[in-house]
Amino acid sequence: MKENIPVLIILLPLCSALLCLLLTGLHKRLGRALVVLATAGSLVLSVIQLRTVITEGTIHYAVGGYEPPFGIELVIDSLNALIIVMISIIGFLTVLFAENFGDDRPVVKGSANAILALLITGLLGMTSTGDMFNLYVFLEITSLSAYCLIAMGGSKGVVSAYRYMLVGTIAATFYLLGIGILYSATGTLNMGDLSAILNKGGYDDVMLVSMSFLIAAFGIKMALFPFHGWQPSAYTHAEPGTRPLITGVMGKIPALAMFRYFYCIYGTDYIYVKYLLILLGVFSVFGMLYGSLMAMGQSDIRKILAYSSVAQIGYISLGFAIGTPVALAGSFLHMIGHAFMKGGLFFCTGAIRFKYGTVNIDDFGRIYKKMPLTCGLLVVAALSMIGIPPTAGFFSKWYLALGAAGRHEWIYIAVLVISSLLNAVYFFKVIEKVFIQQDKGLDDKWSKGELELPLTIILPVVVCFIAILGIGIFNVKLFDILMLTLEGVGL
Amino acid sequence: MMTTINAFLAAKGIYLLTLILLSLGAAGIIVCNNYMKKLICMNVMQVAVIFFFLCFGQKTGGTIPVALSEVVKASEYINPLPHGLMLTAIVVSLGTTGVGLSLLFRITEKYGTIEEDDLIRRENKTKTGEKE
Amino acid sequence: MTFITAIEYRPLLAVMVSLIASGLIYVLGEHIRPNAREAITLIASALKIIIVYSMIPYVLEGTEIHLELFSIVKGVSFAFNVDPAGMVFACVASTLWILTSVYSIGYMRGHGEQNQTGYYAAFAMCLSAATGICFAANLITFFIFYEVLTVATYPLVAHYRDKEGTISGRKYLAYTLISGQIFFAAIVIVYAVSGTMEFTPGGFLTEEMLPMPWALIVFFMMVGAGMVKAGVMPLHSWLPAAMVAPTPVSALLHAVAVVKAGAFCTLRVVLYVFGPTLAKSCHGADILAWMAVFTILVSSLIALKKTNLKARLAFSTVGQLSYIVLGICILTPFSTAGALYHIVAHAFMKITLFMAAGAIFVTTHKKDIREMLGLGKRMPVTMACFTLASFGIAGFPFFAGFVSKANIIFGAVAMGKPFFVATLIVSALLALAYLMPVVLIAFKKEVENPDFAARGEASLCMLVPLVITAIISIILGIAPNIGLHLFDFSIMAGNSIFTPLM
Amino acid sequence: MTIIMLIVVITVPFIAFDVLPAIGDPESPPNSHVSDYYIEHAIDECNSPNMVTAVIVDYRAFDTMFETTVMFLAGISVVLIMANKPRRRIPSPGDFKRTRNTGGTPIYQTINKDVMISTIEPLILIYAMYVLFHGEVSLGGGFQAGALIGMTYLLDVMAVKRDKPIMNLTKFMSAAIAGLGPFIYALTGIICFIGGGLYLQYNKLPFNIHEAELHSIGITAVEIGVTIGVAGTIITILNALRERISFDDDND
Repeated sequence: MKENIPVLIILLPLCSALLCLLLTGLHKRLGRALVVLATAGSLVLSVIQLRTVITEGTIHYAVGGYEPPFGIELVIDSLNALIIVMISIIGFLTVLFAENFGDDRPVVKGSANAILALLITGLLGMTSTGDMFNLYVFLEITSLSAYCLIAMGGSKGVVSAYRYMLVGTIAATFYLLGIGILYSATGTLNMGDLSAILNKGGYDDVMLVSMSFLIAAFGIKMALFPFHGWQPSAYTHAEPGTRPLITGVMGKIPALAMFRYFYCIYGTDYIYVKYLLILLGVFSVFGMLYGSLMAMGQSDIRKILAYSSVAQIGYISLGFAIGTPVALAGSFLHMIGHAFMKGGLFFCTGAIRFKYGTVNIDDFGRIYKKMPLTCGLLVVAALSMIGIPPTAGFFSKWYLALGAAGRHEWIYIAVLVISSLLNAVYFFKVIEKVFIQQDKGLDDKWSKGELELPLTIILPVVVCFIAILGIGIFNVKLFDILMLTLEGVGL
Repeated sequence: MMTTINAFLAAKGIYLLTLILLSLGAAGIIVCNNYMKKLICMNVMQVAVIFFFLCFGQKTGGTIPVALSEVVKASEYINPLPHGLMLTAIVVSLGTTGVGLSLLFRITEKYGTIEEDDLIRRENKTKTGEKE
Repeated sequence: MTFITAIEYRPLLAVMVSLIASGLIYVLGEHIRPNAREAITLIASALKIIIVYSMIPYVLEGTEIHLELFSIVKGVSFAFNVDPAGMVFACVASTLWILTSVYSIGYMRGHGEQNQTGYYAAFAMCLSAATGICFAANLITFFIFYEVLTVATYPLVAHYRDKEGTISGRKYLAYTLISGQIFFAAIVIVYAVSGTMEFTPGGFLTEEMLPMPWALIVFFMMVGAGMVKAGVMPLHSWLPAAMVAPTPVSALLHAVAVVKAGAFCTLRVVLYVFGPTLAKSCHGADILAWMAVFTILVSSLIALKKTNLKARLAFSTVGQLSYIVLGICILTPFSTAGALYHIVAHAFMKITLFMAAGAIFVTTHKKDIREMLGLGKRMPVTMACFTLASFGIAGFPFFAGFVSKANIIFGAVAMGKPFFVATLIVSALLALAYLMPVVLIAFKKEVENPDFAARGEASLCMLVPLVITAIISIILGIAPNIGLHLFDFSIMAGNSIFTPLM
Repeated sequence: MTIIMLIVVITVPFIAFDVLPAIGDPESPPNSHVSDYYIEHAIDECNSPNMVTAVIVDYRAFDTMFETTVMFLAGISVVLIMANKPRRRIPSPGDFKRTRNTGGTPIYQTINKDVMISTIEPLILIYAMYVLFHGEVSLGGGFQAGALIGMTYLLDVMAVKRDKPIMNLTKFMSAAIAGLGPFIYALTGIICFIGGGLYLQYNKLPFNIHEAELHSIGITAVEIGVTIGVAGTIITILNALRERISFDDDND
């Protein structure tokens, strides 16, 4: 059974999603219990898988028993395994968290849980697959479930979901075009095989053409700066319970896929790599500045966080633009760290909304007295976003800056500094509201029991809190794991 | 000259057609003001890509990929892979269109319009309305 | 159990004690009674003082106390190293924490302050960070604690949660975060060119690693962080603005943790990262020294004009901190020892002054110097302590300030910098000029102020620490080495830096 | 905008078309690298003369599983999106109903649709079964069969007037069935684990028959799953439109 772990991790949430409605019909809570169990199971399995990958090296899993260029292959290297653990954790927490939101009709509840599990499935699949077309299918599963989850957030959510759907379909179409061109030139769909063929040389033009489509496709999906138009309103109006997963993880996995294409498949030997790096660098620099500047002007905390995501995605692609193994590790560290920070911030937002029904930061006056844990996470996550040690955000920034210094890209260091300061401006605005502003005397919608919130909200909050500090302090462990894969990749 | 163009069109002309289809779709999504039209243009784009993929399945001298005899020679059948892939792509585009249409349904119910500029105006109206 | 007994773990324990206290106070917070909160603070500070003092004999013998915990970033450990320079600062911080804690109990109760949970938690966190700064063995560990200190001080500055507090909080953050981020960029560059971050007496950067224009730029990128916290002009303006905070906070800011951390940062950067040779050859030290001189003179002149007692003291701090910076930048063993000792001397003297100002404010609600006519009648003990500390600030012999200033002057003479000597003497006179009027007004005989007719000191909680610090600042002046051997440590630090160069 | 598009349309061919293979070239990479293997081994390995079926439900069965899941996903997405019917509506300037075409309902006298449709339905279902079980041999497959079955239900519900419908699925039931289809698919793969195989490795199904037969069994089981999934989804979408509840979810 052990060799089947890679596929089981994807299958567990999938099967739970497929059976969720049926079980909800049998008993109201059964479907949800199944989804929770399945995501927990896939979390456990992903940890086991990570251990296996570290000790025994990359796992190649040929689905159906067909050898790679002919069948579909799942490839789990240490990088994938780590990201899968991250997705499983946030997914599990979000499934717990989502219980507290949405309406209670069985069909809606069951479908919503199913869609959430499918989103997790899609993300897990996108991460672990080693086949170009399979990636497209998972991309579409992710997108479709995201459209639906965003549409569930009221009428404005519907409009943002529709806009996202148009843009997202363009992205998927571009992705298909890109892999179509690659397929036409090489005749294979397997990533490893493709990489071997492309690196024989003579495919520079193919790579250029497909690269331009792939940048557009992944750029749109991960909300990289000039393609980010759909993102703020979609993140703002998404279904509150599932927002942590959508905001925290959904933008990262296309970035991982982008890394796969540009570094693992294309390599760095072809002649256009220079332009790729410059292009990515320009996008990310402007994204970091633009996102932070836009976030400064907002008063809805969801909008602040959404725009800050544009900036934070810029950090990740900045690592790709620098391209040394250290910088790449920095960008993946940021990917993992940011999932917990942004997820955590949205857990906080959701918790505050759950308790007080407000999302406007002007109403946040001194809620720290009533929700110390939530506000503690809010502060730690905000500091991590700014990059104050010893939180996760600082160390990813450190590796990015170190990589930039290694390639003498001083301007990137300057941009990192400026962007952190801009982040500081709006995050301290939030902190100031939470801790300093006068109490607005909001009425408490949930005041049973000893705890400040239900356990299903407290658990995610506490886990994110620990994770942000833990990733920060023990970042070298993660760095070593990442380096198992990244050594030799990049410039 | 003409023979060059003829040869080019014979070999690659179909790509030109799919490219035009794709550009029409993309232009439509950007230019159209009506959300329904945008959705149709989106479909046009997807169809263009499906055509594009199917181009690779063509093989001179090949027939449909259903084995007619026990002995199978690769040169006698066209490439089955793009067809298989595009079946998936079609289903996905079907799903996307379905979701898109239901979203449009909701938008129409709520805002009474699917024209983009009208919609933006009404969205802003509700925003100010809520603040009061 | 080795964790507790082994000498290597003491620095970590010293940091953790107050960190745990801070966490406890924040989490338990509103659920426990004020007494419990204060008890936690006091127990933690007592433990901390024991831990820090227990390391003194080892450092005095020259034993290495070095602890490498784990890699904090690839290639660099999270490491503590107890050296004499750090020990000086740690002793001051831990000693003053317990006194300030006792004082703030009195102040907070006497004044009926709000938000005490946040106050005590942030205070403990600040001390934790300050201890970490003392014992950090490399730049990254140092930077971590430095930024923690920055953030932990913010709630203290903005303690009153009113408009003024918010604005000064923002100002404080703007200055410290910008300088901190620039410091971060500089650390990255230093690590990229040198491949190490361990603090080494005498510095680890060489001219080959950083050619000339870069050396100066990186020097100021790094020193900038120290300059901001130490309030060297023109980066000082957050410091007077932070005066809106409650007085114990001001005492902490000005005497114990924050500004001293800035001065200590300058020390580490100039002497342990760049080293005297490179600091001199890139002209960074010279420029910094002249900036310090400018600050000393200008801030004293500004202090003369201020009528708010705390503002006057704030500008006095700006000036006094520049003594330390100047002492570091003269680059001789004597001046370095003097600068280090001035951390001690100034801490005790300035905290006495601030505590006195706080005591006056709590008892009589007077902030303005002009309203303090005849105050000596009402609060003779407080004002006596204030007078003693004023003499110390001015650098009278047999006061702590004298020892440090004399050493800095020795250094300046040895380097042949008469202008620096003149500056120090002039500033001593200026210090007299801005502190003596307070004393003279308070003790003016012929005036009868109806506000101060009855005799009434502040509560014992406030008075006792005040008296203790005043007495210590005299003792340290007469016998600089008594008890904690702080002067020895200063000399040892100075020698360790400059001996390899001789 | 148009000009930019024109420029793109005119310039891209010169750059991009060089890299694309000529149409119908038997030597081009897509026609030679992997596809030859599929064509030549489909019968031996998968026991399926229809190579497209062999590719989609055997070589790349993992894709198809998620493709079926996409159907299910689309179905329940429509359910979720259409579950709520907003109560308040932003007033529109004109009255909609007035502009609607009211030309009268067309009346077809030639055919009695109740009788005709009732007659055709069983035939369609039989054809669907043929398409389903014959998919691996000739043209056809699960999607088509599922679509046929779903359409039959639609036809029955929408066109035929009956006092008591033959089969009445609620939104909930149909969605659950739509999920069951892909689950059968996934289960087929999981059963392969028991025989010690990898996921969807049909020749390791735990039945004691010839490998080629096992492949046939696997493909058929998977096709049944696809059929149920697709039929269920189509019915779900119909039901989602029929059973809407007025419920305002605009909470912000």
